[in-house]
Amino acid sequence: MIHIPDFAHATTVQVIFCFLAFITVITAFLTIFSRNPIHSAIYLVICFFSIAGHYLLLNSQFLAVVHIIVYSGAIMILFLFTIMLMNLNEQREVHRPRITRLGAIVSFCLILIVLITIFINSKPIVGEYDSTGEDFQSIKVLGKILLDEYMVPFEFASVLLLVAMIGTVLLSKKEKLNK
Amino acid sequence: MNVSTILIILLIGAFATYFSGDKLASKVALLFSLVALGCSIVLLNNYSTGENISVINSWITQPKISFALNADGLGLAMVLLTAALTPIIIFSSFGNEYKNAKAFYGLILFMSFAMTGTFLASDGLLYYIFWELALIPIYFIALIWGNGDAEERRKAVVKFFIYTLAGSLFMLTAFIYLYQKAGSFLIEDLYKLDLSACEQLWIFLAFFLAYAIKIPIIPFHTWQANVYQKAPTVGTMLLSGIMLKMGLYSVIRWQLPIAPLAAKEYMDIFIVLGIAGVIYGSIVALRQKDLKKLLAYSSLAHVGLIAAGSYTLTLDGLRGAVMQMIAHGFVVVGLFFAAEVIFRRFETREIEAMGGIRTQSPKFTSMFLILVLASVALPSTFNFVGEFTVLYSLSQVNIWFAILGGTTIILGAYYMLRMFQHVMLGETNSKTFADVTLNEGISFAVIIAVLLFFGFYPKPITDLITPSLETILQVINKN
Amino acid sequence: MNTLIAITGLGIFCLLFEILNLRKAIIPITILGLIGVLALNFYEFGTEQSYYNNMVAVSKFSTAFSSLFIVLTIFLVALSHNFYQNHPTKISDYVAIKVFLLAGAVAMVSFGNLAMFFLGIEILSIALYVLAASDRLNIKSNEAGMKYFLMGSFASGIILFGICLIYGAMGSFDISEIHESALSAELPIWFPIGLILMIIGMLFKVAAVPFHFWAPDVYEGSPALTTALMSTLAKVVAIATLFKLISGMNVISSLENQDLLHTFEVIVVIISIASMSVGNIMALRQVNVKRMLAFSGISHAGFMLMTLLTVSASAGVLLYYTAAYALSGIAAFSVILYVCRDQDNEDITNFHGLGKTNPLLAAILTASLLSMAGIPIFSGFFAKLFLFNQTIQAGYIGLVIVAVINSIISVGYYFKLIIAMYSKEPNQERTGRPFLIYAAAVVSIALNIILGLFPSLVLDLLQ
Amino acid sequence: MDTNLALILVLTPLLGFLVNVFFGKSLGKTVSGAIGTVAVAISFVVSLLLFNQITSTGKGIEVTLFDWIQISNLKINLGFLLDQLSVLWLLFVTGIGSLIHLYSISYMHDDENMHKFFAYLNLFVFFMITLVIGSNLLVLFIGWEGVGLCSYLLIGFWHKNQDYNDAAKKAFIMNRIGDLGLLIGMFIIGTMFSTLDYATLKTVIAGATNLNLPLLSLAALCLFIGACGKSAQIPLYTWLPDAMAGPTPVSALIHAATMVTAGIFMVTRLNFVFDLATDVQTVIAVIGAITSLVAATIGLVQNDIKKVLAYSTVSQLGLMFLALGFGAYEVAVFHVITHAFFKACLFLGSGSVIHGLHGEQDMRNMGGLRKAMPITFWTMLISSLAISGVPFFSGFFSKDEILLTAFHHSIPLYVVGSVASIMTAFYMFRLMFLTFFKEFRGTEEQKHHLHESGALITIPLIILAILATFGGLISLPGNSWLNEYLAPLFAKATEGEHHLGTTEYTLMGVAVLGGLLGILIAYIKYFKQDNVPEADENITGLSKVLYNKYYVDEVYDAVFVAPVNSLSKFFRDYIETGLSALVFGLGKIANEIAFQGKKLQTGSIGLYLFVFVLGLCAIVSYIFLAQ
Amino acid sequence: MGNILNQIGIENYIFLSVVLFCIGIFGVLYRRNAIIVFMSIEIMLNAVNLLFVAFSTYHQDAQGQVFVFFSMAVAAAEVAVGLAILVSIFRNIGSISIDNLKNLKG
Repeated sequence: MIHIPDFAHATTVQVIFCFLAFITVITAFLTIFSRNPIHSAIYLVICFFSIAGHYLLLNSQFLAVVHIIVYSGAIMILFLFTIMLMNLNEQREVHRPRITRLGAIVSFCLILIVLITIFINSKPIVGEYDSTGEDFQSIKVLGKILLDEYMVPFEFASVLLLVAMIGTVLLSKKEKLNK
Repeated sequence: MNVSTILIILLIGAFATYFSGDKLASKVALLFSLVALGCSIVLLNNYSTGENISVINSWITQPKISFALNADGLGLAMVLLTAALTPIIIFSSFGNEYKNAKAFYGLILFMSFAMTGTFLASDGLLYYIFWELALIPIYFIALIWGNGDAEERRKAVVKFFIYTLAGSLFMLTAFIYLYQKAGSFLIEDLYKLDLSACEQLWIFLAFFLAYAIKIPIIPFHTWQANVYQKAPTVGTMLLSGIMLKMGLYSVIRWQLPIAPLAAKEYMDIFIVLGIAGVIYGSIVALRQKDLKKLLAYSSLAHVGLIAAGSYTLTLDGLRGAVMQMIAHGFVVVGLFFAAEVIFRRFETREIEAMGGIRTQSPKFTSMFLILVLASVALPSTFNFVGEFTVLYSLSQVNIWFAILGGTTIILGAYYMLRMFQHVMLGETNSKTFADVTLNEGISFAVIIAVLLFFGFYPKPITDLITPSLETILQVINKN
Repeated sequence: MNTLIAITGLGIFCLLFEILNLRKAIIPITILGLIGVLALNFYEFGTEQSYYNNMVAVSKFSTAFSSLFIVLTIFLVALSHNFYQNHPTKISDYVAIKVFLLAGAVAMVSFGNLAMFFLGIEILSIALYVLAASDRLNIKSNEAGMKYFLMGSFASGIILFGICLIYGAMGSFDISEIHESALSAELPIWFPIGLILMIIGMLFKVAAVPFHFWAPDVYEGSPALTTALMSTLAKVVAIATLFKLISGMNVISSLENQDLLHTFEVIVVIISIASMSVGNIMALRQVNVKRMLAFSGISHAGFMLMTLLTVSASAGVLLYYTAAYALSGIAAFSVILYVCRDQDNEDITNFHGLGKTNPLLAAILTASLLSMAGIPIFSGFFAKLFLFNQTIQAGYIGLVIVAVINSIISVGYYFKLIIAMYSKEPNQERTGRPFLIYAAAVVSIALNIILGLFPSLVLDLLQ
Repeated sequence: MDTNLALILVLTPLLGFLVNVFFGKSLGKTVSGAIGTVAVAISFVVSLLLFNQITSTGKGIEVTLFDWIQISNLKINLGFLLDQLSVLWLLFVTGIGSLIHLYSISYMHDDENMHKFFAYLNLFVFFMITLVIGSNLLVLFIGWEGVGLCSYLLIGFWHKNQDYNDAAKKAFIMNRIGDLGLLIGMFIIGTMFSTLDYATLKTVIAGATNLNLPLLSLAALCLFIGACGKSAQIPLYTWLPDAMAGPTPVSALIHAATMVTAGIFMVTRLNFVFDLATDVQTVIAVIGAITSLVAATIGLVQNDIKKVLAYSTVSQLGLMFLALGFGAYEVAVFHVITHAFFKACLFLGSGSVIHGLHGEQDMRNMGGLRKAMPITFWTMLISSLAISGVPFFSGFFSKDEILLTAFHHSIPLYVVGSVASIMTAFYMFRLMFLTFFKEFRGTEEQKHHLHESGALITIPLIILAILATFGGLISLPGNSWLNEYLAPLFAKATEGEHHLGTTEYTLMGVAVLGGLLGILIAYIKYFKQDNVPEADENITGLSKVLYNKYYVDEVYDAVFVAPVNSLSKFFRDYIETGLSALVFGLGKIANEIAFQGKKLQTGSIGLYLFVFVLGLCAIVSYIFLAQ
Repeated sequence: MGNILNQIGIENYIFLSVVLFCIGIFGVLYRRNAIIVFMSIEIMLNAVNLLFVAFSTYHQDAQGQVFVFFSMAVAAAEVAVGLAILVSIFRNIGSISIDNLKNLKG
């Protein structure tokens, strides 16, 4: 059951949500449709910001900040850097065959319809959402959970990053052959 | 001492042969095969004195699979066949030079090991394992040491392997199904099963596929002639002399007692298939140009009759079938050896290119002729005893079966004598043909002696196999 | 847990060796270290314990599979010596990545929390992306790495989405909590959807049809040792994890509660049949051995998926099957590595006449192929036997018949290779007898045969 | 004692065979011939002893050696039954056998493989004895097939000539067709009575009530088919003329005197079965009569001296079956014996002629041999008179009894038999005139070498001629020693015991006149008018049909042999390849699918992901939406 | 302050995420430029992250947000490795179009 917002009596939160959602979707599309990779990257940054806006809306400020730092600050820089490195600012993509585009659109529609239908058909969540009122998402709580309960995965994430690091080095390091 | 001794001897023999080097390999193999023969005779003696020579050990707990070897008269008869033919086959190959002989003879012994295991195993899965194991050595023997165009040979051999494997995998499925019902693979437990008619039919068919391909029964025989032709003669002997009998033996040991209702219900169909094989094989054999192919089709005809005899579900049918198996095993090995002897001298297997051998080699001619006559079941050879019994049992079922099956004695005589005439008789061939060497002669003489002795005095074998066949018949007729 | 820590430590040691300039010693020491880890793991066997808020849950299942992974890694590390001879400066990186990959693999079968699962699978995947692309000057390797990376990340996204939905339904990542609440009647539909998405993601990792397309291309393009790793270790890890997910989250009962079990089983049967058939039939016309083994791996994935129909009883069977498959895979790849070490491709023609030039290796390759084809006395046969037995017991006789037909087809291509080795003339000299390759091949095939002779050794571990 | 005698009887020829096979070559021709002859002669002596014993005690001797084949309801011993019938047969088998062996020492002396010849002959005698003295049908069958084998070996004795080999093969295969009939007959009898033993069988049948007569008739018919094969009756007679390819002693021994009478022996042996199957008896009589007529007509125009004799043999065998068909077993047996004497003599005589002419067999190239070979001439003349039924020679009595029996049962068959007899007289004397009278028509070379054969050849001829003359004494009309001797064998009262009345004497006269008429015509045509048969290409009209044996061989070839061969080719070329292609086809289909499937694997990530997404959608929608 | 979801509804977040996720999938399928494809994958991951946070709020539970951290770490690692592969491809063939990656097929 789609919960259609009542725009006439929309609360501020609802308006913000709609706005942010709109931005998110639009910029996501623009990311994909832009011919210039740099434009794509810019749109993606906007998209990330709007998602950070959602986080803020959900009252998880810390996550929003981290999100901005990691995605916009690190990952997108990496992207841009690579684009620059490869001198990809002009469109060099070969023309896509129609069948590819058709396939993409078909599968997009298909999966969207399937997933949406399933969720619509499912039982709606009844009743009020509880609010324990407890603090569950402050930095303090997050820190406690992350470093106490989730200590092992946290450490394990470091292994992940280590592997990624070694891997990147391995892929990029030049070596003297047949030493 | 129990039956596993033979298996151990053969297995050790296989490895010893491989590690003894190319020069010694053939002799070591012969030695071990003779030891195995001796061992099986000793075991036979022990068995007849009532000693328990069976083995049963737990092997895998879940699913429950046992290492169970059971030697009854039927099994021992087949083991003896294997143990007796293996040295003959090995000895007959002494005139040939094989490259990488150690592997060659090792594989022969290994195959002998697997076939012996098949005849002894009384646990369905163990039996299946031996059954499949026997396939691998012959595959390599035919592939590596075979003759003829390499590409053709590969095709023939791969077809053979896949075809037989296809059949046996369905048998495996049937075994697993039976295991679900019985909770054990042991043959006694499988015999006790009380299956519905429908289940029996499917199980019967699954077994039938495996055996029909192995035996082979038409129309599943298409691998046979090509493989016989392409394989080295030793391989052909192993295949036709012993391996075919695995299929026939299994029909009696496994297929009929486990699915008796289906066997009874559709008896006529399977008998007809067997007899159709007799007629078809004989007719096709008439116009074969290749000596080994001709013998292959003759084999098809003979095993068709044996299969028909087995499917009569009478004591006579089973007994005749077993005797005919043994007789056919010897005679076909002899015939293929004769083909090989000719090949050693003429370098050809084309019947057209032969002729006039009789003038040059009276000894060989006589022995070949005796084998030919045994093959057409002349009375006083063992083949006659078997064939007579089988035909008699067929006549009990339906006199027409006996008449149609009996055409084998006419058609068989036709194609065998025609072959004999073109191969051996006529004007002296321009090529010289040295008479048989001592080694070759010994192989022939042993085979002929066996055939003639049991031709006049089959009683030892009858006495050996009858009790176990009666037991099997009891299982078949239990309800 | 100790195993995991030890493995990670060992990985870091490997990196340190590079700094300490002990390259020569790195492989022996790693092997010794892994053997130590194996011993440690054996020591843990039989203890059911969870560590650190149930982040890592050690069970018989996890230790048994971890042992298998460690054994496979030992072989793969042993094979590295000759494979990376020309890359002395990178060898520590390669070895370290493999060890970390093992850590990821162990995490995947011993997770107690979906976070560990996710991180484990990512470590495994990322390590594999890197290894696939590691021959940086080879365009094929690059392409393989790229393809694997793109599709792998895509699948990771789907798995992540699945995890998210499960979290949405359960409010927890903890497996035991999920296991308990999976039977609750009031579950939102998110839970089954999440499950299915996760399963689909894992199906991609095990290369089941229709998510298999990456496998042949990536196997073919990757360096041979990486292919060995993917087709043995990675595949085994993926299927074990899939099994653990389904059994650990009580999926079957949960689906049954919601009347979805039947359709789920239909799906499993269809995917299983499709994987077997597509894998086997496609392999028939391949000339590249690695590619052929990729399709063979797809078909084996189909076989292994059959265990999902009888989750409660078939852990032992799955362990046996994976062990048999992986050991014969290791043996086969050892020979392939030897034969193709100086070649720029792995076409069948390279194997011509191997039976004459290197009879031992030819015999080993033959044995391993026969094992994969399911010929008795090799463990591959028993694996199929137990699997069929289990499946028939559950009543899927039709599926078994299809599997049987597929086994027959598979002989066709396995024997193509055997024929090439034995009945064609050798077209090249093959010199040198690298000890580690021979050792790996002999030991792995010996283990395979031992498993065949004494199946109860492994089969009864998880009963 | 009896066992030992029986074993000596059987095994001596076998021993002779073995010695000749293994040592014959080194022993030299004469020694090997002597060994062969002595071996048979010993058997003959033993037979005489046994005969003596039987006639004195009047009881048969049964010898059981050991169990042979076990079948659930049958137990078949390897045993011997020496009674009146078998001993009688033994006597002339071994007796004539010894003579022919003796004859062969000289006849085959030029052949390099003489030891083999004697080996085969000995083997033949061994099998023939087995056939005769076997105590049950299956032992008979050993001998039955064994003599067929020896026949095969001896017909193809000169194995370099493939035509001879073809003849040998044909003989063996046609015999085997009959053998199948015999086997089937055995099966039916075995099933019905659970025994194949003659003695038991006789008792069981005698004591049986509610016999399944149709089935028994079927068995009898099958047995008769067996007899047809062995004794060269229509439709299985064509092998016998071809069998003349073998050396002449072989023709004399196997294809005239002994082996071909095995069918009659078997029918006589099982008289108690055939007596119950009256329909089959009629069939036997009709077939016998037709065979005798057909063979006689063919014999009229043959030019090969041995072929004439061969068709004569077929014709005479037909007459014997005629008698059997009427249940007159002792009459048939009587004719078997007299026939053995005179036909062996004729064959040996022709052998002597051929020997003298160095292998010439065509009568058109003979003539005038009377002077050069007087002994041969006189012995053959006596035998010809005997076979033509000239009074007081042995053939007169036996043939007369057959015709008499026929007359009592069926006038048409009597007429057929009589016509055949007249023809017999004609062609025999045609043979005599062409061979021995007028001038020699061969080459000068041959003429120069014309001589009478040696003593080893003439002595057997003389002995046989004497037997052919006086052989009839054993069963004189009205006072038959033979009938009495054989009486214990037969269930029914003997048929051949006719009162000599007016009818009988009239018939006798008619027969004698008929015989003389035949001789007369031959005399006129070939002596007075000096006719010599035309060369092959000039033969026309009916003679051509006769000369070509009614084209039966060609018909058989077209109806049986050719279809089987073309069927074989068809199977080989189409069915086999078709079946093979079917199996390979499955593989090809799989390969083709693989080939098409490879195209799907394009290498494009887009496609792969597209399929991924499709699969995902399919699974998700199947699970969650398809309910 | 009550649960924010009372005003928006968890379904809307789910739909938003699904749409975003599907856009990501669409991008992967639609574009041939490897960089854009990477970005599309990032969009997919972000869609999931958003949902995690929404569910976290829904359950009033911090674990979901903690998981987002891991997810970010994974994303970072993947991007690093992916770009490294991309760079080496670019060095070899001078293009980053995934249409050029069709050597391995059949």
